[in-house]
Amino acid sequence: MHITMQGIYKAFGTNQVLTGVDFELKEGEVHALMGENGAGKSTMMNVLTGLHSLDQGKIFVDGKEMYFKNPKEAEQAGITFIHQELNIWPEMSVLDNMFIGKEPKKAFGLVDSAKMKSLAQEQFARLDVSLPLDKEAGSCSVGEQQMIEIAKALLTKAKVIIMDEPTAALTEREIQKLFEVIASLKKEGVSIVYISHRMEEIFAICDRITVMRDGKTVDTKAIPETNFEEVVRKMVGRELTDRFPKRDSKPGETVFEVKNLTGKAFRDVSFSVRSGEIVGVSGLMGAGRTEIMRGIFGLDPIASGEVLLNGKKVTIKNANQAVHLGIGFITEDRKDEGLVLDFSIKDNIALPSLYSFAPKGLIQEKAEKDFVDMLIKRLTVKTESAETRVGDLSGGNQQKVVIAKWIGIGPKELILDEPTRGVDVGAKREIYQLMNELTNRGVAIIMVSSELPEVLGMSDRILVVHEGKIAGELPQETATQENIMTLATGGQ
Amino acid sequence: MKANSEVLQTSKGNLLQSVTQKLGPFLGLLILVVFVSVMNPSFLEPLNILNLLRQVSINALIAFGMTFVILTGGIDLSVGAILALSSALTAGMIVSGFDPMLAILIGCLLGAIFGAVNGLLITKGKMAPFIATLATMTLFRGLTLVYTEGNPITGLGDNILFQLFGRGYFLGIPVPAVTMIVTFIVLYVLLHKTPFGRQTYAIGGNEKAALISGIKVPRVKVLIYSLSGFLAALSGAILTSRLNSAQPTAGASYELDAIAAVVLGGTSLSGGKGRIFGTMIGVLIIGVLNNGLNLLGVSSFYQQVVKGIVIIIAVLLDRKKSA
Amino acid sequence: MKANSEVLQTSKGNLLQSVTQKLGPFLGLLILVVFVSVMNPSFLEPLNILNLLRQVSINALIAFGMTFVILTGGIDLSVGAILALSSALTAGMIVSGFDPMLAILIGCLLGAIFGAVNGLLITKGKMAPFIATLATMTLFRGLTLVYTEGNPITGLGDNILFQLFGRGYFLGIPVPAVTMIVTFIVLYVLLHKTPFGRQTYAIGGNEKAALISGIKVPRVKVLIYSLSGFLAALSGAILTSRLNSAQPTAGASYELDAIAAVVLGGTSLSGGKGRIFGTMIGVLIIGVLNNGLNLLGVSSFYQQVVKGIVIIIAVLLDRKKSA
Amino acid sequence: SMEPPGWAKPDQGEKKIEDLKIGLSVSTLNNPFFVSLKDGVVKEAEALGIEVKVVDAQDDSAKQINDVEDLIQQGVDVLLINPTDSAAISTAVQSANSIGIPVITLDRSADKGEVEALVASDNVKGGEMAAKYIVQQLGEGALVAELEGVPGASATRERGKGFHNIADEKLQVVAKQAADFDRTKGLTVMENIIQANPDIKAVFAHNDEMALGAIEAINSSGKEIMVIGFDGNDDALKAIEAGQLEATVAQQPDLIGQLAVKAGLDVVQGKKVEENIPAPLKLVTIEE
Ligand SMILES: Nc1ncnc2c1ncn2[C@@H]1O[C@H](COP(=O)(O)OP(=O)(O)OP(=O)(O)O)[C@@H](O)[C@H]1O
Ligand SMILES: Nc1ncnc2c1ncn2[C@@H]1O[C@H](COP(=O)(O)OP(=O)(O)OP(=O)(O)O)[C@@H](O)[C@H]1O
Ligand SMILES: [Mg+2]
Ligand SMILES: [Mg+2]
Repeated sequence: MHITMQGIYKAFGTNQVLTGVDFELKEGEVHALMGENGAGKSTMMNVLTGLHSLDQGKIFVDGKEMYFKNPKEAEQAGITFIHQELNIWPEMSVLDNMFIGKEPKKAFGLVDSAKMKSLAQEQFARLDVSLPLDKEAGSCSVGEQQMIEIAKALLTKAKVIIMDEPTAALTEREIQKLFEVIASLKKEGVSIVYISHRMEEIFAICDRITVMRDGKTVDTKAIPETNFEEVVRKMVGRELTDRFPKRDSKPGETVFEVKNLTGKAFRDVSFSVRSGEIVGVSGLMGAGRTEIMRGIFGLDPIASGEVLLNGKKVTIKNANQAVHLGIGFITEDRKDEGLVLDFSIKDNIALPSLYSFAPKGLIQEKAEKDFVDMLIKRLTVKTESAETRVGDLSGGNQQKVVIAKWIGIGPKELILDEPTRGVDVGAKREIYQLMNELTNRGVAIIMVSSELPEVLGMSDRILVVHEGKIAGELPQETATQENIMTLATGGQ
Repeated sequence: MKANSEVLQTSKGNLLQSVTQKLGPFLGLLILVVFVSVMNPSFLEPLNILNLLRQVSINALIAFGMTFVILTGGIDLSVGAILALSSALTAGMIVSGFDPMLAILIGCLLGAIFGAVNGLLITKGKMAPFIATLATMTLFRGLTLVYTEGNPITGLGDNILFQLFGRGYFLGIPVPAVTMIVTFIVLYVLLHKTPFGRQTYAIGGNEKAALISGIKVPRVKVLIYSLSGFLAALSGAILTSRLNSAQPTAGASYELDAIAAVVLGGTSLSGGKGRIFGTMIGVLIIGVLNNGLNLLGVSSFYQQVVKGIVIIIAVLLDRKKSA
Repeated sequence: MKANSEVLQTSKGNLLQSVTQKLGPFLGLLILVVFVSVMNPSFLEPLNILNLLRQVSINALIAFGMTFVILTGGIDLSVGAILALSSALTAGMIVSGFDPMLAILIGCLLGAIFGAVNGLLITKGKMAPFIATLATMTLFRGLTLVYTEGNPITGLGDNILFQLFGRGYFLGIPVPAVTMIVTFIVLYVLLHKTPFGRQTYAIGGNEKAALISGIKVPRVKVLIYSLSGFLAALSGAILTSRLNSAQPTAGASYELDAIAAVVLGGTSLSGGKGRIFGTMIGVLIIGVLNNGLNLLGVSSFYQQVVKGIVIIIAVLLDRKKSA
Repeated sequence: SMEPPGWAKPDQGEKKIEDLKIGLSVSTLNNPFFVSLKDGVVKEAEALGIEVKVVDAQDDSAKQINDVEDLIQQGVDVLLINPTDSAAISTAVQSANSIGIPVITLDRSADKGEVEALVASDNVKGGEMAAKYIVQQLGEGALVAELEGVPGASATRERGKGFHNIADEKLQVVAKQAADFDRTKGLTVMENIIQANPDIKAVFAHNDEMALGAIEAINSSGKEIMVIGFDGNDDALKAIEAGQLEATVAQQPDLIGQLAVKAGLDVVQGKKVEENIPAPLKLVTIEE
């Protein structure tokens, strides 16, 4: 299938998002789409597949002018979209999730469950996923959910598959598997639009790349004819020197320590973090890293073990206690757990430190506003005012608001779970810089991340989690992708 | 967005939980039945069981429709009012000479139309189901009073089919109970074996995702509210036949009994989760409670106290965890 | 998880929308007032306005509490029953010789405790607010009947303060209206100027995020349901004084009027969004409607029809878009 | 203060008889009995060429007080109130008194305040009539059941009281359940009562609606149980003719309405009226 989009315009209310983008997808190619958060990548694909109507512009499919009225129509025509935001029904089984809206039918319009099972198994085998089909999707980890979505897309026998950040929640092994599948799809003549913020991936699997900025196409090039620096420059409109800013903080005393922590999904976890140190936590999808952090923060019950802060034993039974002790937790899913999307930036940032603005019971709005404005400035959140609704910000800026909110409590210890998931290169670098700034001021940081380059680039020490246990610890100097992966997969 | 703290934790003992979740309401019913029959053995007499089945059939039909509505994450407060309005209109048609069975059919279709009004207010009008059906409840009740002028409609003649419809027996089983069972089977298949049923769950589980997956969400919703209206009207027809008249105030607060039955049956008010079989159990729990408390001669004042407490205990046992 | 199709689209004319959203309910009220006074100028007579203020005060107090509850994404169906129960207990205390004002105070505290029961069922018991308060509604109603044996409690003596409480005037304004205005101011500050208010919104906006931000979600919720119970009991005390007796069936379906007022005031039933000022407007809309329709001599049957339609139109105009 | 401020009081001008306005506040219009009562008032007033304003409290005492205020606001010259509850209406009567509008109550009394006249049939007596009739038909000691109205409603209390005055001594009341004046509930509650007490011989229902529901239950149980209702509405009379309902304590709601209008007119014209104006009650059986 061959698709051309010409001069596409799209506005949401007064927000002009697409201002004349052009895009061309050839048959059997893997076409990368890159751009900063909010550049309009997802929107453009939503316009193509009929989820949003376009204001202006033309779309040609195989040379014929064609506009889809809704995603279903696009899918019937052979265009499948794996959305950035997972479309999961948490209460339904994995199997049901894969067939909603396209159930195979048998006599009398009844659903053919047997056929569903065999079709699903076929795709899972192809992706090397071993998930029970009757498991509730909501109890799968984000990564597993992503694999369900990919399998679901493969079921449609599409001629074009759009993948919007498919690897954001995946770890190395799944990513490799996905790349194999993409390669075989390509051989079958399927075209793929690949949206990602991860440079390595783009250069590993794509044939051509289109870079967008501020709702316009900046350039389209064949991958061999361009390079990392050029792409970044075109995306952010300026030169970005190094991806990972230099760390020069000197770790001090041990601030934070856990001993023999055991919970539902992890056992015997012990580690410590010193002031000014960044400890990276790596592991495979579903290894239990998030669960450990939730346990520490008092969100999940702990069976045994202890937590020490500044050498003193503390009990954390709920998030409130954790916050009072000066621990901050930036969760992996900012929309679901990190932000009140309908709140303004100000209200979100002030949320965990509300009482400090209300010494006499009433909130002192001036003090609150000054404080928030200061944080917005320091974290360079791109916004017109502190009153902007957080839900209207781009992903990177939302992430900065979450971080600002926790900086606001004056933390001794910050837990960052996937801090740069879905964040563009520019914003990513700013977040790294922030982390450095924090450690320079003595904050201890635990950074859970599935992006190996990030773990390697930012951590002072690396813990590797395998099946709920700490499989090993690597100092920054000797850590490599290979030895992390060995530990993560249970090897020695 | 709504979520209880428990969503943040993970389920302890998944297996145990899934077993109690499936058997929970059933166990509750069993305990209740054993208790009532020990206290008053006449509870188990065949005639009482048949009575019980006939008594629950009205709430059952309404609760079946409510199950679909609640599965989509909605609620329908207007069912009692639809019951009254369609029952009055049906009776009016019979009095003015329509064939009673035809009148019932038309009445049910009118019920479906009233339900569709709810559906349209919710989908096209983007009103919250609670407030949309609260408003139409007031509206339909008002229309019923206007139409009947506050008087019951009587003189429905002696068409035997019509009388059988609410009062007769078929193969020894009360006809309303037969209607209930047939409806249950049809709806069970619809909910669990057809794409429509899956779409119902999908809308309740994640409406945005359902929309993206190409489900015609507004259409499905309108159909579901129509179904709810249809079933309310059907139970209204049974009531009309049983009472041999249409009462202007019929069905008052039936919506609450139906909702209670659905929830007792383990269906989550936040949508996407639940089973119509559970609703049947929930209906029976409420029916046994009403029937049993009367049999035990519990004063009507204490009946309400007991009912409130039983609902609380049953739901707590079932550990419903939806917001 | 719940989301309407509109979430996928964006709001056209954000500014226009935010203006109509703030003024919407107020405009509705204005149109209604102008219409009624043109049809019957006696509507605007001072005595009628004073009457109106007194008439709305009961619904207003309940609706204020309901605003907090709904902002957290919950609902409280038991307010009418709490009103009846605490009013009966208060009257019982007065009859048995307590100082009436002390009895009112204790009654309100009991109301808060009943509310706390709701809050605990919802937080500790993890019950859905709808079903928890539906069950306690039945329970509290039953307890009221048990306590009063179905009889109104009379013989409340002639303590002048007690009589003034529901029937008197203060500086020419009916005392219930004064109570309402003072309560409004206190709650306005609580909701918009204190951490507690902000936390209320946060819980309704995203409960998980609120929890992770260190908000003691269960505690805030229990307090809010207690507040709702307290205010229901307070309005019960006003009613007791107005009726010079406690009625066992008092407050029936007051919850629905209160919810309607909150929604008419622009607060979203899915939580996190809304204002208590809007609720005041919503209360006035319903009050003007009741008072105006009586003044215009509309028959009570048609009154319900009109009320249903006005609610639908008002909400549609306000384009509430919550599921 | 207990009085509205002076500036807010309406001025009361003198009026001619033709310009009189009657205000009627009914407890509920969802019940044929009160519909007839209202019709009685409206017809009588029409015949006299007087305007009537009707408001319906929907069985809510608080709403009724508001309704009365609204009627006063419309400048009615006499108030006919059919209270939802005798105690609860007192303050409304008092506020009418304070403005000088005469009040006549229908069907139920008011505990406090000045009422010119009460037009009512005696519910307590009616309950006694029903019990006596059962004793007369079945002899002393017969097993009977009682279907009560809405718990707490005054008709429930008074009819029950009258019934028990006699029945407690001469009959055995083995079952007593609320069916809320509702035909549907009358049906299901009766089914359950029969199940629990198969030997009952008679049932007294606090109104005809419940009695008619009970008859449906009795018919399908195949038992012989005598049903006595209360009110005497059209359906009940038809059922008596058909031999299904044994008897009903018939009230004459339209007559109550007529009498009230007459009394109201008399009061306004300064004539004296009886404090208690009885509307005859009579036991209707198949013989009559
Ligand atoms: N439904 C919507 N309503 C209003 N604004 C929207 C909507 N969807 C997207 N936007 C806005 O459009 C802009 C582009 O968003 P889009 O999601 O297309 O960016 P993106 O390039 O995919 O970014 P990311 O890398 O963060 O996914 C953003 O400013 C966003 O806030
Ligand atoms: N809500 C839940 N209910 C039940 N099981 C869960 C839930 N969330 C996660 N799990 C399971 O717990 C295990 C650990 O998941 P966790 O999210 O901690 O992994 P992770 O290492 O953080 O991986 P990811 O990169 O996917 O976030 C997985 O097997 C997952 O399926
Ligand atoms: Mg995107
Ligand atoms: Mg994780």
